Amino acid sequence: MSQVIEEDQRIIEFDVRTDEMLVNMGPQHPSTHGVLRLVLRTDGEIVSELEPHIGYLHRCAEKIGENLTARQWIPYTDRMDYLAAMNMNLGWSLAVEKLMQYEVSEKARHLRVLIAELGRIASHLVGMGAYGLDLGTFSPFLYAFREREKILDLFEEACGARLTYSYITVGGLTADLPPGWLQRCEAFLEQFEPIIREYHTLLTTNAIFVKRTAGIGVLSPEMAVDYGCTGPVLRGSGVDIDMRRDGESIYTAMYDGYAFEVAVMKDGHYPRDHEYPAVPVDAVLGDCWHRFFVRMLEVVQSMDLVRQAIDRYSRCKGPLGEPLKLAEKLPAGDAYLETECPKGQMGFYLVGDGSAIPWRVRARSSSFSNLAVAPELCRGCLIADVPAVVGSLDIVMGEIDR
Amino acid sequence: MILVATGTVSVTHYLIVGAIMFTAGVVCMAVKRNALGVLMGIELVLNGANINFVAFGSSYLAGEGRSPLGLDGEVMALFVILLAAAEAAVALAITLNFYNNHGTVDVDRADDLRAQSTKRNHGNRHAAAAVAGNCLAGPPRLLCGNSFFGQPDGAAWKVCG
Amino acid sequence: MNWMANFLFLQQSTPLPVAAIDWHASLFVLFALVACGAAVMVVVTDNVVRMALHLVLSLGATAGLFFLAGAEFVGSMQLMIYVGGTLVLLVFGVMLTAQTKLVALRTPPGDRVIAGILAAALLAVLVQSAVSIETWRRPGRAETQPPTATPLGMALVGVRVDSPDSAAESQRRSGYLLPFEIVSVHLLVVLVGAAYLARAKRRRTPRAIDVVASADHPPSPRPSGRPDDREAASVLIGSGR
Amino acid sequence: MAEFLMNTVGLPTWLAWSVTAGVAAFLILNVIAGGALVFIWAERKIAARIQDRLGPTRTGGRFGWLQSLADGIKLLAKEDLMPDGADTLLFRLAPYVSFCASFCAFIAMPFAFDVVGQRLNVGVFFVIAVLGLEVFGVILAGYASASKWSLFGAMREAAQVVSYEVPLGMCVVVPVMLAGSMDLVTIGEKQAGWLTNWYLFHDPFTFVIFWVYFTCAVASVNRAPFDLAEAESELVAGFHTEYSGLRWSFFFMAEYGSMFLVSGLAAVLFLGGWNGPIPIAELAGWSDGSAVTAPYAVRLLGCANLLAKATVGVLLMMWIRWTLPRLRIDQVMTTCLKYCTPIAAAMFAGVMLWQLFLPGGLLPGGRRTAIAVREGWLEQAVEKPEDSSAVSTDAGSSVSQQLAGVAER
Repeated sequence: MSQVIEEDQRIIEFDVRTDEMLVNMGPQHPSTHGVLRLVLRTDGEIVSELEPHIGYLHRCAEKIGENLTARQWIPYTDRMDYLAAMNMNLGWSLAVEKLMQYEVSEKARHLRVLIAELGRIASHLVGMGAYGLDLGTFSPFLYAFREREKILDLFEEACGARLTYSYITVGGLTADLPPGWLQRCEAFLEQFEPIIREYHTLLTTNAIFVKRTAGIGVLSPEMAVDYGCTGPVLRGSGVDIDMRRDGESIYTAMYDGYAFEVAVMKDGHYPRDHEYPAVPVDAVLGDCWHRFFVRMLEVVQSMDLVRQAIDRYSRCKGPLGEPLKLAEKLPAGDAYLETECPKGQMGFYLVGDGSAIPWRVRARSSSFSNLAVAPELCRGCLIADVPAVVGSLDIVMGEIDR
Repeated sequence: MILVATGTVSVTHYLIVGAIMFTAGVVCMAVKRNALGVLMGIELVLNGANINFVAFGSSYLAGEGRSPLGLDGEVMALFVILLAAAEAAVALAITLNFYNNHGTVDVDRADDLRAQSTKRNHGNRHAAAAVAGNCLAGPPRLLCGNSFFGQPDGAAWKVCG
Repeated sequence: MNWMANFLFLQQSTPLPVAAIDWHASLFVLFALVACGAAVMVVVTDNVVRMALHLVLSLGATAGLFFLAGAEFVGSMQLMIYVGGTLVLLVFGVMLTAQTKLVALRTPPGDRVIAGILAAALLAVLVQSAVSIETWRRPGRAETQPPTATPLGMALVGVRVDSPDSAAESQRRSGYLLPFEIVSVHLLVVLVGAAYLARAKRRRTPRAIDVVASADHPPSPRPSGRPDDREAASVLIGSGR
Repeated sequence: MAEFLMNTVGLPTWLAWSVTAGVAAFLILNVIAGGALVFIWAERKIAARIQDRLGPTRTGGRFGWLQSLADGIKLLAKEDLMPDGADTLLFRLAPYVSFCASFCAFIAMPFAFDVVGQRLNVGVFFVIAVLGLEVFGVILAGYASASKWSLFGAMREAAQVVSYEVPLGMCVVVPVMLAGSMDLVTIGEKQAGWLTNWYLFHDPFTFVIFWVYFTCAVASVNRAPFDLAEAESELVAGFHTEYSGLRWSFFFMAEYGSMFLVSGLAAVLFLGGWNGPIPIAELAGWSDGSAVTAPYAVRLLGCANLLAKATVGVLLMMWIRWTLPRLRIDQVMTTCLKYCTPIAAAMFAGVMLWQLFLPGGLLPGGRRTAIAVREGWLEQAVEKPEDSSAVSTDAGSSVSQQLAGVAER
C-alpha cells in the first residue's frame, strides 16, 4: 500500500505535492479530430497516462436502424465516416446484398469500385492535410483540400451531393454516371499524378516532419492485432492484411481482375518503392511515419484502381440496373460483412426477420479500435507527441460514436 | 525636488539609494518565510552593494573629475553581477530540491537538524502562530488532531490522514 | 542634527538658471524612486509572484541608475545577466513552487514589527555614514568625455588603460585577468553543481499513480493514508468501468 | 532640433528638449507600429500565395491593404475580458511589459548614418539585453491567466527564449569583433562601400554565423518552426489564450516589433546596415556635403536601405513559417544546445583565427588594412593624446574622438 509520508506534527496546512498535473485535451480541442476528450496525466511535459472519453457524437444510428428499411438507413451510413461516405454506403449495401444473396450487375460492380476508390483518395487527402495541421504546418492542409475539391466536384456531378452522397445503395447505384464524367475523371487523375510528389517533398521527406513522426508511437504488429486495429494502422506495422484481397467473396469479387499490390512493408521495402522517397533512417516499422506513408501509397494504389475501373466500366454495355425497392423484404437470418474503408475495416451486421425492417443493425467501427491503441502508444511520450500519435491513427469521431 | 534644485547629483545620493536597497534586502531576508523570498532579499542586498561600487567608480559623479575607485568600481560591479548569477543558480537548485523532498518552500519547515525535544515545545508556539496565520488557507478538516493536544510527533497526522 | 541640515541644503555648485532642469538629476530621482519603492514593495507584499515582479522593477531601475552614473557597460550587463538571466531563473523557481497554498505565506505579525525597528536603525547608520564624508557630497563635474566600454574590456583582459593619473600611482594597478579566469571557472563549477543538484531523482515516496498503475495491485477506490483532494484522480482510476 | 525650438520658437529649454524627445520617440514608434501593420497584411498575403489562394482582397483598395486596419478596429471593439481566477495586476501588466521590451530596443537601432535614437557605446549589448526582457511579459501572462495551458505555454517559451540567448549572444559578438566596437553606428560605418565590404562576405565563418544568427533570432522571437508557445495543436494558443481585444493586439505588436528588430539587427551587423550594395552616395559625390540637401538625401537613402533589408528578413521569416511544421520542445532545446551553440562557438573561434592570420577583407580589395583593424584601438590613442581634455559630446564624433581622453600606457 502507499507508504505514509513522514510528516512533522506541526504541519498544519496540507502540502499537495502536485508535480503531476491532470490536463484535459478537451472536446473542443483544435487538434482532436472532431469531438474527443483526452484526459492526460502529465508530469511536467511527460504524459504518464492518457484516457480518451468518447460519446460526444453519438446519435443512436443503430437503434434507428431497427425501424427503417435497409435502403432508408443508407443516409445514416453516410454520416458515420463523413470523410469517406461512399465506402460506408458500399459496406452497408454489400452486407444487405450478402443477406439477400442478391447479385448486382457487372457494370454496377465496376462503377462501385471506381467510386469507392475515389472516395478513398479523398479521405486520405483529408487525413494527410489534418496530420500536417497537427504538426503545426498549415499549407499542406490547403493543398490537400484543393485536390479533394476536384474529387467532390466529380461526386457532385455523379450524385448531386458533396459530403453525404447515399449514391451506392442496396442493389446497385441510385443513378448512372452523366456523359463526359469519365473524361473529366481521367483528366483529374492526369493532373493529380505530379501533385503526389509535391506532397512527398512537402511532408514525407521534410526533416522536421520526420523528426516529429519517426520513431514516435511505435505500434508492434502483435499489439496492433491484439487491439483489433485495421487498415493503414495495421499495415503501418507491417501486417499484410487488406480486405480487398483477403475479404469475403462477395467483396473480393468486385476487385477480381484488378491488378494492385497491398501497400505494406514486406521484408524491408514497400511495393514499387523506387518511385517514392526512401524510408528515413530512424523510422521504425509501426511508427507514425510509416502509417502516414502507407496512406500516401494507398492514394497511388487507388489511382491505378480507378483507371482500371474506368476502362472496365466503359467496356460494359447495357443499363446499370435498378436498385432494390425501398421496402424490399429481408430474408430471416443475419449477415456480417467487413469492407476495406480508408480508415480501416468497417463491419456491418444485420439481422433480418422476414419483414422489410431489419430486427437488429450493428456497425463495427475501425476508428474505435484504432483509437483504443492510443493510450498504449502515448504512455511516456511528450505532450506535443499526443496530437502526432492520435493524428497518425486518423480517427473520425462520427464513425466511433455512431 | 530638493535634490534636483541643488544642482547635479553627487555620490551621496547614490549611496542613500544603495543604503535603502541594502536595508530592504536585509529585512526581506529576515522576514520572509518563503525560501524564494529570502533569495530575493539576497538579490536586493547584492544590488545595494553594486550601486555603491558604481557610484564610487563613476567619473561623472566624482567631485574633482577623478573617481576614488577609478575603473575598479565598475569591474567590481561586473564581478558581483556574475557571481550573483552563479549564487542564484545554486540557491535555486537547493530550494527546488528542498521543495521536491518536503513538498514546501516554507523556510520554517526546514528544521530537520533541530533536536527532537526543542522541536516539540518550539512547535507549539509556532503552531499557534501558524494556525492563526494559515487557518484560512487550509480546509477546516485539518484542525482536527493537530499538535495542540501534544500528541507525540507524527501520530496526529495518521489520525486525520 | 547638523548632518540633517547638511543633507537638505547641499551647497549649490552652480547658479541655478530658472529654466535649466538638469536632466541627469531629474532622471536620477525617477530611477531612485522606482528602485527604492519597488524594493520596499518586495518586502511588503506576501504574494511571491508579486514580489518577483517588484524585484524585476527594482533591478531594472538600478540598471537605469548605472546608465546615469556613466557605467553603460555595467548597466547593460545588469539588464542582460541579472534581470534577463538571474531573475528569469528566480521566476522559474517561483513558478515551480507557487502552488496556490504556498503563494501567500504570511509572516507572523510579531516578526514584522521587530524587523521594522531593526531596519530603521540600520538605515539611520548607513545614511549617516553616507552623508557625513565631505568629498562625497560635492556634486560631480558632469562634463567628462562620454564613457566607452573599451577601457573596461581592456581592464578585464589585463591591460589597464584607464585615466592617466592612475599610471602615476606608485604600485602599478594590474588588470583583472586572473579574477576574470577564476570567475569563469567558478561559473562552470556552479553550473555543474546546480545541474547535479536538480537532476531528476527517483522519488522517495511512490506517487498515487505509480501505486495504482502497478499491474499486480488492484486499483483501490482511493489511495488511503494520503487525503487526495483531487477528485479528478478518481475519474482516471475508478470511473465507471 | 532642440536649439531650433529654443531660439526661434522661444520655448524654455526643458520644454524644447522634451518636445524633441517626444518627436523622436513618436517617429521611432510609428516606424515600427506602421511596420507591424504592414507586416500583418504582408503575412496574410504571403501565406495566401504560398497556400495557392488569394488572401484578403476586398477590404480596401485592390489588394486588401486595409485588412490590418480592419483587424485593429475589430480588436479595439472586442471586449477585454479577464478570467476570474486571474491575478488582475499581473494579467494587465504582462502585455505592456513585453510590448515595451520589444519596442525600447529600437533606441539603439541606427536607421541611417546618424539617424539613431541614442548612440549607445554598448548598442549591440543593449539590444540583446532588452530582447531578453520580453520573456517576463510572457511568463507573467502565462502565470496570471490561471489556466494550465497558458502556464505550459509560458514555461515552454521562457525556457526556449532564455536558452536561445546563448547562441544569439555568441553570433552577435562576431561582427562586434570585426568592427572592434559594440556601437551599432560604428559597425554600420565599417561596412560602407561595395557589397564586398559587408561582414556577410567578410570570411566563410561569418557567412555561417549569419545563418546561425538567423535561426537563433527566429527561435528567440518565437516564430516558424520554433513557435512552441502558441502551438495551436497542443496548447490551444499558449500564453495568450486568455487575452482578447486590445491586450492581445499588444502581444501581437510585440511579436512583429521584435521580428522587425531582430532582422534590422541582422541587417546592421551582417548586411551593411544603411550601406546599399552599390555605394550610390559616394559615387554621386553626395557624401562630401557639397549640396545643401546632401546629408538628408544620404540619410534618406540609408533609411531606405536598412528598411528594405529588414523587410527582406521579416518576409523570409514569414516564408519559413508557412512551409515548415513545428518542432517539439525537446527538439528545439537540442537544436539550441547541440547544434546552434557548438557551431556558433566554432565559427567564433574561426573568425578569431581568421582575423589574426588574414585580417582585412576576404577580397584583396578590402579597404581596411591589417594594421588598421588590429591596432585600431591603440593607434588612435597614440596619435591624439594631446587633446584629451577637448570635450565634444556631439554625436557625430568618430570612434577616435571618443578614445581621445585615453593615454596609451
